Amino acid sequence: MKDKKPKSVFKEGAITSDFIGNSIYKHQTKTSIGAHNIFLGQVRADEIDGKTVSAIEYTAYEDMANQKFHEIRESAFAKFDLTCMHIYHSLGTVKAGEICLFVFVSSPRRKVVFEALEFIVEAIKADVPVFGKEIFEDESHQWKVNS
Amino acid sequence: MKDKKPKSVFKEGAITSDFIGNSIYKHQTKTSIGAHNIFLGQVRADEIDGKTVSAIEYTAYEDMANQKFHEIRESAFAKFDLTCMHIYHSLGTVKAGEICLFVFVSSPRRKVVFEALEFIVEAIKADVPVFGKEIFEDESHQWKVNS
Amino acid sequence: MHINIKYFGQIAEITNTEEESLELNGRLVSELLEILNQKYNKLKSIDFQVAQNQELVSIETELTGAEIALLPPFAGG
Amino acid sequence: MHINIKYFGQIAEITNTEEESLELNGRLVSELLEILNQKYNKLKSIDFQVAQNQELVSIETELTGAEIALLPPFAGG
Repeated sequence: MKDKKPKSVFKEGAITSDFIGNSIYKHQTKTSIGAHNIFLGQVRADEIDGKTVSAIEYTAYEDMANQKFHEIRESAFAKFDLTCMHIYHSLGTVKAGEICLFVFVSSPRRKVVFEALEFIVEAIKADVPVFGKEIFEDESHQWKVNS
Repeated sequence: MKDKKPKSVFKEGAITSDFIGNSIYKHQTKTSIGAHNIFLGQVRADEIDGKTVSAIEYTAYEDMANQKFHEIRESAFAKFDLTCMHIYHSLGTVKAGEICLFVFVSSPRRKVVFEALEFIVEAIKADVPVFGKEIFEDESHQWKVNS
Repeated sequence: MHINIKYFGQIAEITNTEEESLELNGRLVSELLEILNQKYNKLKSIDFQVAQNQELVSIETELTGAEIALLPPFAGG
Repeated sequence: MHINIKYFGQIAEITNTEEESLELNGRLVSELLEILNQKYNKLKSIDFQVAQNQELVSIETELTGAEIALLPPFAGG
């Protein structure tokens, strides 16, 4: 049931709720799983100096990013007793309210999924070369920085 | 955007992936949200003394359970900066591989959702009077105890 | 005192009912439990908590006449 | 030495290209950066990290001839 093979992490555009629902559905045949934990990053319509973010345009150093995703994946499987793990990140334009990051971990037991999910999300934020251009409603922009 | 009104937590039978996907979809109009965290409890086909669990039949002391869910909800909103919070728990029969618990928290920022979700799930496990009868394939049963 | 008692899960299996009413002379939860232990022999072998008016209480608690529930270990989620 | 350089995000905005090749006499990442700072004035005002062969390196690192990338702050998720 371990599921360690490298996957394509990047998806063009937003990650839809249908895609997420379907991904959950696919795990219902894996009856050793007792707990799933899902993180979703959603683009906020932040107001900055009176202007509102309408979308983020994501780019990445894709080769390095895929390598980093792979390392995060390997180290999560080494640290935690996970049955499955999936990561999807958007490239291109994702509008405010849409989902740009989907991280999904599953395990027989719940304690494991909480720790694993936070570890993975923090590693993605810190280590993966993805860049975000926040587009305002007037088409001006600024560059996003993770806090 | 705070969403504190009491809700019906119990649902008859399993919680479907469609229901979960739809619930995610509904949050895409809430553009102050930056992070969602979702916990799903799934019924495991545990093998116990050579017999395999095929389903769990859930019952509850419903009045007290709803009161406890309400208290958990209030204290989560008091402790954490949450935009929304939803809890659904199954009653009746949920087959192995199906989902019996769906907890969904959303916030502008990610650190909050990790802490809040774990707090809520642990409180549900410890404080809410829900009972689970593990049904084996030969129709014998045993009573589930949370660990 | 007239007490309404609810049984759940494995306890309801033992009592063979989910609810009953008892007329009681005693004052404490422990006195009610003594009566129930006599009525349902297997109850002694089971781990459970007692709720009065939907709040968990110790066996030294005074009965108020509110609903009593016998709750086996929780198994939510 | 022949070096292939990639630019991302805000850096690509400044360089106005996502990729270029340079012929270089220097030995260290810092020497490459000096040249780039001269070529692209605004680079000095920007916070960035350097990757060589897809791994972050310090400016004292020796150039190996592998691909160099100038990476502004990460913003994934």
